[in-house]
Amino acid sequence: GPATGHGLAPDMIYRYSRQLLLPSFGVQGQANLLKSSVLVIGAGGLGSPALLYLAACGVGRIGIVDHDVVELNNLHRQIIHTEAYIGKSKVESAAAACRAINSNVEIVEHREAFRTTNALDIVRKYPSFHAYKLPLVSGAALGLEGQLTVYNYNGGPCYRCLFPTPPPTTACQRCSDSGVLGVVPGVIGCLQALEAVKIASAVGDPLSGRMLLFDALSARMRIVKIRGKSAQCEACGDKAALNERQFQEIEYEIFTQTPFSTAPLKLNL
Amino acid sequence: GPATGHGLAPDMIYRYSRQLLLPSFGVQGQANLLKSSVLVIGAGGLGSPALLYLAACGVGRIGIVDHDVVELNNLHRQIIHTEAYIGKSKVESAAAACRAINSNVEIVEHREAFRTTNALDIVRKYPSFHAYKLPLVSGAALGLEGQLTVYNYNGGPCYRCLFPTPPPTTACQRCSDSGVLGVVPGVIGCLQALEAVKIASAVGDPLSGRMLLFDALSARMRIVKIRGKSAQCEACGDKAALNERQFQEIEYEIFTQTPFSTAPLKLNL
Amino acid sequence: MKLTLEFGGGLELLCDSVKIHNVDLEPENGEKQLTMKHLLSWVRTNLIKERPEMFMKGDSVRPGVLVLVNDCDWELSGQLDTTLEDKDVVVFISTLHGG
Amino acid sequence: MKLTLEFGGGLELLCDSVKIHNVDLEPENGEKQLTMKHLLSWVRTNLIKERPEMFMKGDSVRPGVLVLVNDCDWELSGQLDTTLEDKDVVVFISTLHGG
Ligand SMILES: [Zn+2]
Ligand SMILES: [Zn+2]
Repeated sequence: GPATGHGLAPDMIYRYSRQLLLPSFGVQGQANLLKSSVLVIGAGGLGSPALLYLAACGVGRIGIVDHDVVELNNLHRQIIHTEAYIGKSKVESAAAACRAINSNVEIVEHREAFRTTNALDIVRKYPSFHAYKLPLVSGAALGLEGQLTVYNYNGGPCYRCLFPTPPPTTACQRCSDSGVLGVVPGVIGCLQALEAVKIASAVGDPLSGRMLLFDALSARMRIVKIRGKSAQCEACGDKAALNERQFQEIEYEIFTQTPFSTAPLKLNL
Repeated sequence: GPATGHGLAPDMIYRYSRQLLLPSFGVQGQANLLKSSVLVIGAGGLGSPALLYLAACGVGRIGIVDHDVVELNNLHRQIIHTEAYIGKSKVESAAAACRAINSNVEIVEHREAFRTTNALDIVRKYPSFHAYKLPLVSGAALGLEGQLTVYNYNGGPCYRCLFPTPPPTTACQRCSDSGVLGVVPGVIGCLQALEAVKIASAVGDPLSGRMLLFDALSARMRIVKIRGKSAQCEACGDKAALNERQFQEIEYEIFTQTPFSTAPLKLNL
Repeated sequence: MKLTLEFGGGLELLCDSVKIHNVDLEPENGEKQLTMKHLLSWVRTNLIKERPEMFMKGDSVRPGVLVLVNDCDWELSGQLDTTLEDKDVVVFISTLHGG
Repeated sequence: MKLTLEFGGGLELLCDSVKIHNVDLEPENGEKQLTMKHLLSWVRTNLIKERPEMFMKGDSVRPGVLVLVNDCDWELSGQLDTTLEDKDVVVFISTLHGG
């Protein structure tokens, strides 16, 4: 059969048949996906659709990091959580939803905030981890706008290549403090899942060196070309001490009080 | 308080607080949404995210039309359904998921196919129905591509303005027959929900007279300008007999074996 | 005249599954301008490798195919009479259904 | 020289919540070309109505603001030295975080 050597059991062949039928994805893409691990940071507005789609389409192992509990005012946009989970851990709620969709996926629960102090510990739990090769699918949704790009992918820029100087903290609104229309993070979270799937399955051209800008009110969507990797980058450039600095980017985001939201990190590509 | 006269109970003010905070959406947008009705045709790949977001963000009344039962090979993309519902009605499954997210929303279940013979009967169950003013958010996702536009909106074109002659049935692949990557209908379904929310809340510029074309593999997204309403259109033009022909568009889609997927119809705008 | 031609919605399957074609072509003998009518017949001869009836009907595209010149429906620029300029982008896309 | 200036990611709040500005401006006295440096100072004077420190720092934009000239990062065209042409589209966007 077409799955020979790829280790796809008959029920998996049936479950993923619509993806196996795709000439440009097919058995190899699905097999890559089933072997991949993705870490999702935040089970909120972006993480909700991203986690549902990553679990549904067959990522092998999904880590979920979040320290929050579900609140009623999350439910207008965080569609992975139900009223029954109000007051309970977001990670517990999201893990249950992923397992209900796909009992074949391994879900790893990290009920803690993703901070400088534990980032390495969390990521080291994943085998075959190479920090300096860790693609980061970075998305954001606030008000009626969304943004999306992929960092650290195959020679592309890292976050600090793009932003060598930290933005002032006053410039960093967060949707927990300000408004956001429910479905805007839905659009960006789905696009994040798509980019993670493309990286994990080694199919297609990820959105590296490009950024998607989405304006919901006017229904405008533009994809722009951004700068490439900088040889002078303190985090990833020629002179950067990778061993010590591999998590500077993460520290950096924590430093600016703006943790990256859904950040599927592809390990063991 | 800011909600005076809009009938928002305190728990609704808390639930929707992040949307109420948005200056361009606010209390009026939310109040419009809570009074609106949306009919979603198909609880499949596009309907799954669309229904979850429409329920979550506070559409007052949501109808769901589908005659299928949940199958294992739906689950890679139809994220509203869980393994526990395999073999059960998709409408039953989707309605339960919507109610679990938001018990304030009225869900109307139509466990039947949307056909010429019952289309009027289904839609007439909604009060204040004006067929000839029915905006249609039309989306499609197949393989690694998606398309989206809004028909019948505020003087914009209808489906038949754009396609006066039916396409040959051989040209109409369907994702149940061919492949589709799970998260591609996710992106389009979220965008459909967004357009329905904009129409229902009377906020923003819907994607009428424009079409979004999405290519997942290359991460390209373009919004193109399409033709406007045609005075010669058999369905909506000056000489069209509206009373008899108001559902020609629907017949038309059924005729070509390509039922429109998620089609939130905004009633009583 | 350099043009970018793009095929989508399944039409790329008629041209060896290649979505983007960068081509260079000139007006027909005796004509000053290159029209969409000429481009369609050139595409049919040079790019379409199978099932041409899925691309054209008569001297235009088959029903269900949208034609976009620089991101605008060709209905707005004169359909077959649309004149093309250097660096124009022409998209042929078959409309999808379902999901 | 006609330019389209767009503000996003919250920067529009500094210009009366208007996202798109169609403007017409000429090079400074004695200069032949209009540069991004001149445009920035023109924007600060003419469009920014409040909190200019959220838009500029020194003679450039503040950290965290992306500048795009015709959909390309201005880093690729020379930043402040980028020269502008008629009908160019310049986007100023503050990067968002969270969701
Ligand atoms: Zn770097
Ligand atoms: Zn019409």
